[in-house]
Amino acid sequence: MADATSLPQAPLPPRRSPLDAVWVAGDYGAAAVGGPGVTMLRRSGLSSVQLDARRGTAASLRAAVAGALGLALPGPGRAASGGEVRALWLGPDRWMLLAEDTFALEAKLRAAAEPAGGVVVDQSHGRTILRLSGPAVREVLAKGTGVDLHPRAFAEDAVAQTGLFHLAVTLDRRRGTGTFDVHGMRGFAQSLFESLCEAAAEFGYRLSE
Amino acid sequence: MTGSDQSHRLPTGGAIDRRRPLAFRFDGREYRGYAGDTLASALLANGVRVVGRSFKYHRPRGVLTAGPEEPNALVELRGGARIEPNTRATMVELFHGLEATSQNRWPSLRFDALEVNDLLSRFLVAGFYYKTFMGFPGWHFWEQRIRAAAGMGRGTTEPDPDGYETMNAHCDVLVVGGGPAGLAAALAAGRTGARVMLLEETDGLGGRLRSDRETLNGTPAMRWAEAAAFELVDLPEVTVLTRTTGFGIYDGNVVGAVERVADHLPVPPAHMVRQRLWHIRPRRVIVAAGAIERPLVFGGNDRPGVMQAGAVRTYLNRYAVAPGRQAVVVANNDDGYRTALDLAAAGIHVAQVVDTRSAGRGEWWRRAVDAGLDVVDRAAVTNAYGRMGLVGCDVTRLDGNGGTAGNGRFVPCDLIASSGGWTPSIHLHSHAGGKAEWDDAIAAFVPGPGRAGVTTIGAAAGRFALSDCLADGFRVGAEAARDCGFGSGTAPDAPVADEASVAPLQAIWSVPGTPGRKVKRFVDHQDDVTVEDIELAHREGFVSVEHLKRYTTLGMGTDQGKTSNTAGHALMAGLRGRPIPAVGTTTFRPPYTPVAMGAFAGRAAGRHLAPIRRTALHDWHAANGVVFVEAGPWLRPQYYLRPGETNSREAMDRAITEEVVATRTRVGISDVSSLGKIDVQGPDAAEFLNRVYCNGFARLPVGKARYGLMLREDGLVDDDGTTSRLADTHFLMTTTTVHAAEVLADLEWYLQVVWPELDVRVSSVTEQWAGMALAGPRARDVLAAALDPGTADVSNEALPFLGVTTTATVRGVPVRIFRISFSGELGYEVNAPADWGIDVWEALMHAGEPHGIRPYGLEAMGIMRIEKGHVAGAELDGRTTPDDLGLGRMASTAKWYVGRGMLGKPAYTDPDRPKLVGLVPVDGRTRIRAGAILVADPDAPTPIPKLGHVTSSAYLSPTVGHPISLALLARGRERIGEEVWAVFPTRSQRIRARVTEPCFVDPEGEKLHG
Amino acid sequence: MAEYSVLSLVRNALGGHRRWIRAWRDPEPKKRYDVLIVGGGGHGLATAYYLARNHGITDVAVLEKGWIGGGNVGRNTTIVRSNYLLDGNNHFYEHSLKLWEGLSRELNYNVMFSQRGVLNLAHSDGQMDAYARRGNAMRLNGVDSELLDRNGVRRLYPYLDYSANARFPIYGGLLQPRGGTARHDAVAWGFARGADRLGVDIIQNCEVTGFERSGDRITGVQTTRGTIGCGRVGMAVAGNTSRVAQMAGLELPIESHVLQAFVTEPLKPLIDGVITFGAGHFYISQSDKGGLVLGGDIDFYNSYAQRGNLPTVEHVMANGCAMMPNLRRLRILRSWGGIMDMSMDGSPIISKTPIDNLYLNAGWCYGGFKATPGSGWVFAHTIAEDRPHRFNEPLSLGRFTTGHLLDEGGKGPTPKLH
Amino acid sequence: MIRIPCPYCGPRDHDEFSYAGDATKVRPADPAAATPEDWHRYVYLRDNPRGAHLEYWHHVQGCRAYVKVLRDTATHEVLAAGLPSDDLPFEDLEAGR
Repeated sequence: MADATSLPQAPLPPRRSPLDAVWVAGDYGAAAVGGPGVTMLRRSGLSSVQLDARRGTAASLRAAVAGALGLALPGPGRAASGGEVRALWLGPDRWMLLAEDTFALEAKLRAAAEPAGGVVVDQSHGRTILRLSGPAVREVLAKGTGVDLHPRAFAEDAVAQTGLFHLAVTLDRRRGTGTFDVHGMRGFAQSLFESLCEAAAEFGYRLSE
Repeated sequence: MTGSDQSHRLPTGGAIDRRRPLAFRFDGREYRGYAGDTLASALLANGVRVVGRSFKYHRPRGVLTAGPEEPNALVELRGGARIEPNTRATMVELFHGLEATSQNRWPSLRFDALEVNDLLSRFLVAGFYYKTFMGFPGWHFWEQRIRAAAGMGRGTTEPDPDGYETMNAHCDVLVVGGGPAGLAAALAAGRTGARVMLLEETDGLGGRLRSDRETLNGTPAMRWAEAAAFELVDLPEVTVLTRTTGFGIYDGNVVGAVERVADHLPVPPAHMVRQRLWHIRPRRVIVAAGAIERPLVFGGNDRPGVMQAGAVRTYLNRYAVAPGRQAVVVANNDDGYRTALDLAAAGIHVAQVVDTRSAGRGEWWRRAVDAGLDVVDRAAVTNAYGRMGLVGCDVTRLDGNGGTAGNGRFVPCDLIASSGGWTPSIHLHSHAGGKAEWDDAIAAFVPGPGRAGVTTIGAAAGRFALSDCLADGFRVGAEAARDCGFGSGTAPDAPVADEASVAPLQAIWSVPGTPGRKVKRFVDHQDDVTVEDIELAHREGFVSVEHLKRYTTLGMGTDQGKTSNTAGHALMAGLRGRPIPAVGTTTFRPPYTPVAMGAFAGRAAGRHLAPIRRTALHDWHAANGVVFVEAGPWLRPQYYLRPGETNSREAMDRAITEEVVATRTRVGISDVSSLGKIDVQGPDAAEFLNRVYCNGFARLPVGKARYGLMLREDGLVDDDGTTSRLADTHFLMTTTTVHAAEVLADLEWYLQVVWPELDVRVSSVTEQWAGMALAGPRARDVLAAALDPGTADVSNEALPFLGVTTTATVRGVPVRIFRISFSGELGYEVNAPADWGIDVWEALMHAGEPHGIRPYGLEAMGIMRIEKGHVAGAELDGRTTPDDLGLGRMASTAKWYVGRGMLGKPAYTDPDRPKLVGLVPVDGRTRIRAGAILVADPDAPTPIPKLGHVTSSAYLSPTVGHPISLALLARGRERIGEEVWAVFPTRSQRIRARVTEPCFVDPEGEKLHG
Repeated sequence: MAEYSVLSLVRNALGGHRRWIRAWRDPEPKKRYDVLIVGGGGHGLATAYYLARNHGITDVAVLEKGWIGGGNVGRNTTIVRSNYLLDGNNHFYEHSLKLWEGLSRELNYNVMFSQRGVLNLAHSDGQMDAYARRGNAMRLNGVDSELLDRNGVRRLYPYLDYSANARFPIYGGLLQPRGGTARHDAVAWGFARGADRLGVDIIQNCEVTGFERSGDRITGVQTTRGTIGCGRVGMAVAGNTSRVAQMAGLELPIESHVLQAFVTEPLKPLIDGVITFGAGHFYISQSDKGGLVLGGDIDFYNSYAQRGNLPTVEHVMANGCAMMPNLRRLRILRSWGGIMDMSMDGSPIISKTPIDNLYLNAGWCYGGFKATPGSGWVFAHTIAEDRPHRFNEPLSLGRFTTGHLLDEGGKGPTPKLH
Repeated sequence: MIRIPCPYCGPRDHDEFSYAGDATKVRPADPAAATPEDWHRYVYLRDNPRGAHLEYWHHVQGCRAYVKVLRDTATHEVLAAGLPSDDLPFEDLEAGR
């Protein structure tokens, strides 16, 4: 965070999720033979740090990030993992980097990327990430997005910025069958969650802790 | 009408499940049918002949067709909140307990008072209403009666209890239509591994093979269709959707389709939607939508018992229903013979086979004659009799010149199977901008040149022979897959159809009447358009197909002219002496068949019409007595009730007043998270802001905030907000809640398109930060107490007005503090990372407890900003200049910025323009509401000249003790101290108002700086 | 010449309707006319009618590229109202509304003008304030308007969504009782027949392909049926305005956008008046034939295709079903698209142009149909007198230069937002 | 649905984008030197062709790039797409039509 010159010393309160009021673990919707069609879990407490390359600095920024994080910034429509960090392509000269820590990733990026022309913006609290897996995930997502999610068109590590139930999201196709991370705006998290639940109800879905 | 014991069910045959009888009701009477029936087939099986009444003349009508083109057999299906008016009985799958009611009749189907229209029909010709009803008592009087007589089924005023949803799909090859051509295409494409989707409107695949007795290599063709269906289901990349209508092709060849998920069930089971709307994005579209049979146009051709020949075969073969006991078949093509042979095979007496052609004696004729049928050619049915059901018809020789030869012979019958040829369903081709070309051989339009990627095949392309349909399908399916990179494009071998050769059709667009009898010859059954109506339209000059349609209502019914347009247009062409293609056809628009509004709306219903945006502090508000209000997508606190208090006007007024008083006298806190926050970074950031704001930002010091005003390119005010310099090349811009998205898009526009040379990156951080405005004389004390010791100095010296600090923490949470104020009080805006927003808010509340802190909502905020004369949405209405708002001095003359080029327009500098002022009631107590108009003389004759209007108002300013308002008033600044009238005629109010400065509280800003 | 009446209808019925004659003639174009009106839509035909009726100018031809009434006059949702906020618009539309009130008798053609009331719903305090201002401004202009609270709306239309489930609750509404609907085709045909009876030539299938100029004047119009000389030219071609203007060398503050409209299957009377949803573009009424006629927003991009796209369809239907949850099972029968000449401030232009004898009638955005008689009236005046009528003075082309904009929504020069 | 080939994201439905209008309009490069007439032409006047139209679409729900699109306003067919700095073959298409 930011602008504080040194990292805070006091113990931080636990981070709240915008879904705290509505998320009750359990099985919902139609009872499906062989388990729920979709399992959803919240990926809370992550660092999501946006990294932009300033004009003409993309190459030096890639090198700097590769050096500091051991990660090659991916090209359009792709994600890449390196060490503990996952990078998603967000737009021209823009990536989202994710790690399971609180401030460390941002600090690392500021140190490594800013001198190389990177612009670092912490978005950790602004985005809510849901992980969806299960046999019906593609069908559920297809109810809300016009992006082709067929493996031929959207393979592992594919990333799309798109609309999902009319909300701007990032879809990150993870390794493993039918696993997607859905990043949405915090303020719309509950609406997105409700839409996903409704869409998944016919297949049965599980909210896991 | 015979009994309810399926009197007309054939003893054997059909694709119905005789082990599953289903009870249903029509007009309150109980009947039985079988699983696999449609409502139409089940009614026919029970000998029900009259099913509905026509639109205009209320003539009794029976089932005409067996498909989506049905113009007559329309019913109200189900009831109550689930009522579906105008439902085609031919498309309703029978289910147990089905309820249907006939419509457009009163008091009953059998005795309909408005059948008087049929007697008056000579007055009620096409367009009669344009020529009358102009005088006393006026149109409105007549309109009430006409409206009641018109319409068809009844809608409901109850909300629909069922759900709908949208589904997106992608594929290589989409095939629309699951008949022989479509099946072949899907097979050929699917076998290559391409992603294939096949849409079929009915409940099963096979198309006309389900209705006809055709064979392939000597075995029933339906067997081939069943095998094809099994193979398709096994192909992993093939999706078959039955009960799904491809209703339209849109741009980019995106196909809209509606899947009737639960319409064949009494009610949708839990978690199941009623219908699902598909957006399919195929790389290739193959349209195999088949063809629709045309009725022959002869006298009384609408009598219950007159039926399309193809439909008769469907009822016989697929549903094992005898649509009559004694049949006459009349046709201008070989389908008459085919139908007659099927009737005979089903044991139904064929009284007469009538061929209107002079040259129809081909192989099918021979078969009919060989079967011992009584065939007459060069003749026609000239009139049909039987009001509530056909009793017979006249069969008359034709003279070959459009007239009759000799007198008609009466033939008793209760069924006439009629065929006027087939019209290819070129709707989807036409949706995609494809042209139509006239084909004389089949007397119909066929697809001409069309859009790339869309191919129409089989009967939809005018190729009716089964062998042609299969060949088309296999060839085009394989080619489409190849175009998408799958397979070689070589068509699989097609099975061989056992087909008789077909004698050519001879078009006959209307049959002359029986000599000496008045007849009504219906071209459009549903809207009661007759041959005479078309002649009248021609006489009056309504000769283009568009005029014809609009004047006579030809093709305007729920069937959209599927059975009537070709004949109607051909008749007009004949009257005009022009070839049919020169007269043309109307353009088809989606939907192909009517689609429920709910299906289009999908899940965007009720609460889900639009997503709801909640602030990071939402859960706290919800737990602490808030009343939320919709503010665009956001839910924001409007005001807070006391614990346990119920909401009421009084509670609201008291809450708002308390919130204002607390903030003005002690301290208040409000959620401002929804304000747009944009992170602006880069070496050129200051220059960039200098260009987008009308006031200067280049020299804003680090650690300072400034109020900025943004104009549109047309010089009018767009948005405002404070922007802070966090570091030399790093700014944080704030925007109004409503314009946040737009402003970001504009900034991106300027950086990407207009000034790409500027090295600046912008991103929204609205969601990252929870925003809290802490305001009031005790705000500093509260803030200081809440901060973790030693993390920031918020004294007036260290953090003066417009100061910014980013070092502070609260409960360990790093926060940004901006000393800015919307309320005019000593104020701070505290931004905290959203996941800790509630923790920081609670820390501030806790620190504020000793000072009597109150959370305040939008209402209190609104009152306080009006007290300060700060502009907001009602003043920033897209029509005001900076000067109008008293902000003219902000517009720099030292630099160029967006909008400056327009500011010199004469109208913008007109001294008479309305300017921002304050208003108070002269009586000291009457509220001057927003929306009141300011005038000099409320008693002037209309139109009364207007001086301006009231933009915002506070019913009571607790601070000044009386109501206050803001207004835009012509020459307002010169009128300060004067009085004007504020009138509110829609509430019959006029209030004497004194014009004041717009700022009512602390005009010097001492509180702000204190 | 056949006068339409109950009597003539009965007389003709007894004669088998064989004596009816063409509603308007089908003449060959003459070599020259005093006034050529380009565009045989409602506005062009009304202009020709009032040129003849009000100004005695009968040497007039209306040139229509297809069939008269085939454009927007036959492709709208038939709503007529004058509930405008800004004086420049309000006075003009009210003039038009007054003409509507006598139009059927004036034209001896039943245009089925039905004053069933137009209600705009409000969904926030801010919107109520804006409607109050509009309603008050209308009243001061002598125009009818009623401000309804939530209960007032509920009394009129009990079946709207007043439940807690409504995403945008209904706060109230602004009602103009004199607003309503009319039979759109009849308007074109009635004006055509009326103009024809006064001597105007209506020339169909005659597309304008160019203008012949002499200095700042137009001397003739090139068409697919030959060149036709003229004294003055009036242009009323709606969505095609930019194209025709370009032939005359004019660039205009106009973009063409597609607006879709829809009709459901016919129903027994369900909705009495016209209702508009305030939380999103949606409006609905029921035709005399029984179909619910509904529409929404434009498709947001420049278009000359009389064809829109699914997202807009879905948006319109979602708004409609949100306002009236009982609509969901009703089926859309037909859709169509009209090409809207969207002006840069959302208000029309009836004006002289930089070319001496060329007059412009354009920029109608959504509002063209209701304006038909008023537009024809003041445009005829502008052409006949070579100066605007007082009702179209504010609607000049020059306002974009001077800044006297008529921006009802305050949306600025972004046509897709109007 | 118009399918717009975003240079970054590939073909996407047009409702992911926000239409940003005529791309042939160029803002006066030197605002100080621009006349009121220049501003008028930039802000208000539009060629508004039937046929090939060069326009911007903002990929708001996607990568947030402004995409330059050459689209036929009569058929809605997308003829070419690129970045704002790209020269799309506008003249060629005009001539070929």
